[in-house]
Amino acid sequence: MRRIPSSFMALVVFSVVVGVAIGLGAYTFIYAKGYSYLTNDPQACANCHVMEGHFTSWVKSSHRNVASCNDCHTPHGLVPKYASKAYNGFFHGLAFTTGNHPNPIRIKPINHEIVEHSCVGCHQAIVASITPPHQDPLSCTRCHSDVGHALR
Amino acid sequence: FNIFERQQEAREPVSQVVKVDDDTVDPAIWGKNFPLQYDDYLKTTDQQRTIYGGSEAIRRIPDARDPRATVSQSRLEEDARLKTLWAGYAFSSDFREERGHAYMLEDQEFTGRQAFSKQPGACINCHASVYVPFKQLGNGDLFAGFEKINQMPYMEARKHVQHPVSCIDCHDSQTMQLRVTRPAFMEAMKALKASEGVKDYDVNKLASRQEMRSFVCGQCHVEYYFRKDDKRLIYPWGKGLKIENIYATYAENGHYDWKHSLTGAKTLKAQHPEFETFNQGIHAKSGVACADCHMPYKRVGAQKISDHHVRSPMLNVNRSCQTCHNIPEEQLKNRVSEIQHRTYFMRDRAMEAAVELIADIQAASASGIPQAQLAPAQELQRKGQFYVDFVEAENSMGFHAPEEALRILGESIDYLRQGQLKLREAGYRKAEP
Amino acid sequence: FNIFERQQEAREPVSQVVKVDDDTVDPAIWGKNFPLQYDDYLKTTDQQRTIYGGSEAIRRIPDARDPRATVSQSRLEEDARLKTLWAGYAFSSDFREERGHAYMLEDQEFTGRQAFSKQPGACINCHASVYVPFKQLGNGDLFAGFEKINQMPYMEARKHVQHPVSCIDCHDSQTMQLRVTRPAFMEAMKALKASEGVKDYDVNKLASRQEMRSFVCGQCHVEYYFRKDDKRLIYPWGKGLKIENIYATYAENGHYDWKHSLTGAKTLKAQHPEFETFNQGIHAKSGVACADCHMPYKRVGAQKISDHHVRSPMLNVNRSCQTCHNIPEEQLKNRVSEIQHRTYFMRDRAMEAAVELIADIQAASASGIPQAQLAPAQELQRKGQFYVDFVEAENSMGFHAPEEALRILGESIDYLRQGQLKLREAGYRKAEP
Ligand code: HEC
Ligand code: HEC
Ligand code: HEC
Ligand code: HEC
Ligand code: HEC
Ligand code: HEC
Ligand code: HEC
Ligand code: HEC
Ligand code: HEC
Ligand code: HEC
Ligand code: HEC
Ligand code: HEC
Ligand code: HEC
Ligand code: HEC
Ligand SMILES: [Ca+2]
Ligand SMILES: [Ca+2]
Repeated sequence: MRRIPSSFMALVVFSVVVGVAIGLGAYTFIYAKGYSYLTNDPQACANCHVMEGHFTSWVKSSHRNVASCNDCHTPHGLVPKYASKAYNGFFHGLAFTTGNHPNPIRIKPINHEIVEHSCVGCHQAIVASITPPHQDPLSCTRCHSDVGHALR
Repeated sequence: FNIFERQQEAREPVSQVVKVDDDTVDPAIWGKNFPLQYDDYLKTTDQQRTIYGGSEAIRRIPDARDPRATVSQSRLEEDARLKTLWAGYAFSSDFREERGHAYMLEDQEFTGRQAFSKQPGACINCHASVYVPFKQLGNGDLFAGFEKINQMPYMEARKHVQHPVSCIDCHDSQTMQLRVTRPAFMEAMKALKASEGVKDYDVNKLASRQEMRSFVCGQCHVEYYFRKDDKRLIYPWGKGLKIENIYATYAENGHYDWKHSLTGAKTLKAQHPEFETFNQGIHAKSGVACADCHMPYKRVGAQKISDHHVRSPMLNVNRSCQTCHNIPEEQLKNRVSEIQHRTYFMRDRAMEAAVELIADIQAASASGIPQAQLAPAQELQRKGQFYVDFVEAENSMGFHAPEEALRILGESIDYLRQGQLKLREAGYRKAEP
Repeated sequence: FNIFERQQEAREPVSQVVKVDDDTVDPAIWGKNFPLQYDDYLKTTDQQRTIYGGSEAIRRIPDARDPRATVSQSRLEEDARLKTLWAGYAFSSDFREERGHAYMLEDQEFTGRQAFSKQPGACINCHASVYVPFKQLGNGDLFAGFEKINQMPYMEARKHVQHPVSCIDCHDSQTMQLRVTRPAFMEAMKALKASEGVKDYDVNKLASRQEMRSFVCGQCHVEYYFRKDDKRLIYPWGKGLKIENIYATYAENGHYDWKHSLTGAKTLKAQHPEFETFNQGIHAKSGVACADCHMPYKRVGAQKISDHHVRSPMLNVNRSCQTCHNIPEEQLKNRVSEIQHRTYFMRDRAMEAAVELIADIQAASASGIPQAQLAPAQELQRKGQFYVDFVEAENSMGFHAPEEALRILGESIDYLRQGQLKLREAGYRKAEP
């Protein structure tokens, strides 16, 4: 059921490259608290004020007690998890520092795919009959777009 | 007890109680495997009115020709101008609000239109479970069976079918995957895609799951015509789905449904272009499908299933709309009725223009203006009337594509009024009242 | 460097550098306290075209009457039919695409319309920072000052103002809260609310913050007229904001803007009814305000500020739309242009009907049909032309309320074509071409 999207392989490769390029990224990663990505504490995400809106609306959302940021936004399984965290931690830190990102922020396709997998991960039982194997998956967020946070 | 049962359900959503195969028509048999969907499917017998939709159960006394104990309200009584628009055509004798899927076969068999003129077998295509009958008549070849039914008179074709639309018309019996079963739809999609530069489009192979959630409905909820020479059922999409594309198709092949008995114009009847209209709307453009609104998910125990009680979403706003539109039900209903009232208001203006033009052509003809000089007005009647009918026949009163509906009505008025002007250019002058 | 600065900003958003009071007109002074907003405010000098909006900077050689080195493109050149619609009225001499707020005062002072006929002082109301001048002229009484300016000739009124719309026109100087400053708007809102059964409505006391985010724009982006007897500036909302309410107001008080020079009809010019139109749209009904799209929040470091570079949202789709619509920018742009193209298409049909009716009335009159028999056609010209102008003059090409715009255009066509029919009933017949 929970197949790991093939794009994660690219992520793993990427995180190795990051390891090499870390010299450049270190500043951002440390001073911009990019390392926040490595924890599971939602407060840590809100370390960046561009994440505050998401944090405050998550606090009011139906999932506040059942899923934190990483439950939705990072893939399950240790390697992909930290690979994606390194990828996002690095790029978001960089984007934050340069201010060079769309505002409101737009989720990237690869991260969107991760979220969709998370939904099914938790709700496997209830959606079993509507997510038959061997058929295109349905996008959950097409209908449930504000479960995690309505505001941006 | 409860929780345990639910966990069972959750683990094993599909319990194959009986074997179902590609020849099983009877929904009751499929229902053994999928009792939840089947229960809802049976509920399409319900009748309840909304402002512009749903339907009202009108009691009647069954008679020899028509054994039905209830029918829907008559649209001809609600707006008598429709009889003028369709003068000389079967629709002027009986036209009712449509109701749930359960009634499709009897409503077709016993409509007053059957008494008005002999109907062709091609009608059956959208009013019954035809997949297996087509295959049988064609000795395994769906298309061949379809051709055969097309050629029969209605009452003969009727003998080959037993059920209204059934599970097998939308589902693959082994995987339960959606699939389309109507040759006319497959052909039309191929022609449509060809017009967009895609060759040899095979809808059952290439459509995405989300697309299929609309295509299964698009098999029937569409504009169609019977080709004059061979009574072949065709969906006129070869130049595109918009009204001007469809009209251009008819202009090119010269098709007309009947000769208008009051004016002699070669007129067209538009029929339920839900699929065509929906495709011009913001919902289709945002990736929303028919099933999202008309078969929304519902929770039953520990499972989510598609509500097979296909009906007006206005009877189910919470599930149909509120997952996407997080606003109060009352407000959503207001949004819909505002769109519908506005459409109705413009439809009314266009209808008025249509009956005025028809009266004028009649009077002009009576006053001795020769046919050659009536022709431009008749042409504009054909066009303007098809345009207003396209919105009138569409069953959401504008909701599926509010802007498109208003655009079409605006154009309709322009054509019809210009028709009246043409008559004046030809020397006609209205008598003093 | 960057991050450090940003964390600082987050802590202390407002720094009061200079004192600003209720008599400070100059935005540069306010700008000392709010440099971010001021910087953006200055950017309204930018000119960039979108498909139907923005504006194009056209260079010209300044001359004695008109010192401007750039103007916007001429709308009269883009569609010469407008000259026919407005024949005999100042608008037929010069009418351009509107551009940013920075230009409002000079564009008004030097428009060719000033040369065509003497313009009244009431014009100034929406083209300058008038709050302090009104107070001064009225010795502290805003309404008294407003009355005085109304009575002056334009060029005299012009001497009393210095700046285009400025901070003080929208903000309270001490709290920076939004407030409205235009007596004509306050009166009109009172009349509107009275028509809805609310007595003595005081907009500055009773409006919510979200309402104010539209009302400050509604002070100027509205349909208006000058009362014939006393040149009083009035927004015609006493019967409601919809076009039929406004038209009923004019029908009741007999107002007309000018006598059409080709047909003699007592015609009306519609002017920028953005506020009225927007209010009929789905965005207004969903609680969205002008400022949400035209002054979206932007993040500058840790602060979120309103972008005071008021302009077309099509130049700023990410901030203007994507906060609410989580779809790609390209798709959003397509949605807008589809709405606009459709509106333009119907506007075109209505314009065609309008110039045909005007030509017919002219010809009918020349052919000797007496005035009394032309009257019904003139009446329909007045109405149909006002309807098409209402959409034409509205600056979003339908976007603010797509369905309402199409409804209005559809009705417009109906009236105009019926006008042509009236002439034929009166015996007019078009000469062979
Ligand atoms: C270093 C500051 C910072 C921290 C800490 C941070 N973010 Fe972000 N985040 C950003 C910036 C800046 C962007 C915009 C990047 C872009 O669009 O290029 C962003 C974008 C995102 C996106 C969408 C963009 C994409 O690439 O798909 C998601 C999802 C996200 N963050 C989640 C999180 C989560 C979950 C956490 C905590 C585990 C977190 N963020 C912590 C700064 C931060
Ligand atoms: C229940 C699941 C869930 C939780 C918990 C959650 N999110 Fe999200 N998040 C989503 C979804 C779904 C999207 C994509 C929205 C879309 O595409 O419509 C998203 C998108 C985002 C984005 C990209 C911008 C946007 O709005 O599309 C950011 C940034 C983000 N989330 C940050 C966070 C942060 C920070 C937290 C914790 C405070 C968090 N999220 C918690 C589901 C969740
Ligand atoms: C870490 C596990 C987890 C993840 C990840 C998760 N959910 Fe949930 N979700 C839950 C739980 C547990 C509940 C029950 C909460 C309750 O009853 O209050 C729930 C409740 C819901 C509900 C019902 C409440 C509501 O908001 O309407 C919906 C719908 C839902 N989830 C959809 C989603 C979608 C869509 C995603 C992905 C974007 C998602 N969930 C991700 C655990 C999760
Ligand atoms: C976004 C939601 C939505 C989508 C998508 C949608 N519809 Fe509808 N449909 C409606 C609403 C709302 C009505 C009006 C119901 C009423 O007036 O009671 C309606 C009315 C109808 C009716 C008449 C129902 C009645 O009660 O009389 C039919 C038939 C119909 N739709 C078929 C379709 C088909 C076929 C499709 C896809 C091609 C489709 N709809 C897509 C919302 C939708
Ligand atoms: C085999 C042809 C066929 C298919 C496939 C089909 N319909 Fe229908 N539908 C009909 C007919 C025929 C009627 C009218 C029945 C009557 O009035 O007796 C109808 C009626 C309806 C109504 C009106 C119900 C009412 O109360 O007025 C709705 C809504 C509707 N269909 C939606 C859909 C949707 C959504 C789908 C796809 C999921 C679909 N239909 C698939 C033929 C079909
Ligand atoms: C392409 C599919 C299709 C074909 C072919 C078709 N129908 Fe229908 N029919 C529908 C749909 C969908 C509805 C429900 C929507 C509506 O009534 O507008 C319907 C509704 C009806 C109704 C109930 C409403 C009414 O009009 O009174 C009758 C009766 C009917 N059809 C008779 C016929 C007859 C007779 C023929 C052949 C001349 C025919 N149909 C051919 C799809 C079709
Ligand atoms: C087409 C729209 C749509 C899609 C796609 C969709 N859902 Fe839902 N979902 C609904 C609706 C409607 C309900 C409410 C059902 C009810 O109230 O009976 C619902 C209910 C739920 C619930 C149960 C809420 C409760 O009652 O506790 C969960 C959990 C959920 N959805 C998760 C998901 C997940 C995970 C996906 C993706 C696999 C998904 N949904 C896809 C429309 C959708
Ligand atoms: C008019 C078309 C139509 C007919 C007839 C129909 N279905 Fe469906 N069915 C659908 C659609 C659409 C879906 C949603 C499929 C998807 O999202 O991939 C669906 C889904 C299902 C599912 C998957 C689980 C769920 O609820 O989403 C089952 C099981 C099912 N139908 C059983 C049946 C049975 C049993 C019958 C006959 C009693 C039947 N269907 C008749 C259109 C139809
Ligand atoms: C699967 C998601 C989904 C469902 C289900 C859905 N909508 Fe929408 N609706 C949208 C989207 C997306 C838009 C486009 C605007 C936007 O991006 O917010 C929209 C737009 C609208 C609009 C504005 C369009 C206009 O013409 O003014 C109305 C009204 C509306 N929906 C009503 C409804 C109603 C009523 C229902 C239920 C019958 C419904 N919707 C079901 C997603 C949905
Ligand atoms: C939901 C977003 C939205 C809202 C709310 C909105 N507008 Fe607009 N407006 C637009 C769009 C989109 C355009 C078209 C811009 C274009 O064509 O470049 C536009 C165009 C305009 C224009 C012409 C701009 C140009 O570049 O020529 C003016 C003036 C305007 N709006 C004023 C207003 C006023 C006043 C209000 C409130 C009464 C308002 N708008 C509310 C989105 C909005
Ligand atoms: C004091 C009167 C006044 C007020 C208040 C006002 N405007 Fe304007 N606005 C104008 C005038 C006059 C112009 C045209 C200037 C020109 O063409 O020289 C204009 C032009 C515009 C344009 C066109 C810009 C372009 O590039 O074409 C937009 C958009 C606009 N205004 C939006 C707004 C919004 C939003 C508000 C409220 C936040 C607002 N206006 C408040 C008078 C006003
Ligand atoms: C009720 C407010 C208001 C009044 C009174 C007003 N204007 Fe404007 N004017 C605007 C707005 C808003 C715009 C920008 C929108 C547009 O051009 O449609 C504008 C645009 C203009 C423009 C630039 C576009 C064009 O039409 O060429 C000129 C010139 C102009 N006005 C002159 C005048 C003159 C002369 C008067 C007095 C007869 C006047 N205005 C009265 C609000 C007003
Ligand atoms: C045409 C109207 C208009 C003019 C002129 C205007 N503003 Fe604003 N301003 C607004 C609106 C609307 C808001 C949003 C207020 C709200 O949401 O309560 C705003 C908000 C602000 C805020 C609060 C913070 C923020 O950015 O949201 C400040 C500070 C401000 N303006 C300063 C100025 C200054 C300085 C000027 C003159 C250079 C000015 N404004 C001119 C309409 C205007
Ligand atoms: C503050 C929120 C908000 C903003 C900002 C906003 N919208 Fe919307 N928009 C909505 C809502 C709410 C609807 C109604 C449908 C719904 O409920 O999803 C809607 C509907 C629409 C529709 C469908 C209406 C129709 O007539 O088809 C379009 C198109 C649209 N928006 C485009 C835009 C564009 C373009 C912008 C930016 C210029 C914009 N919106 C800005 C909230 C917003
Ligand atoms: Ca019905
Ligand atoms: Ca402009």
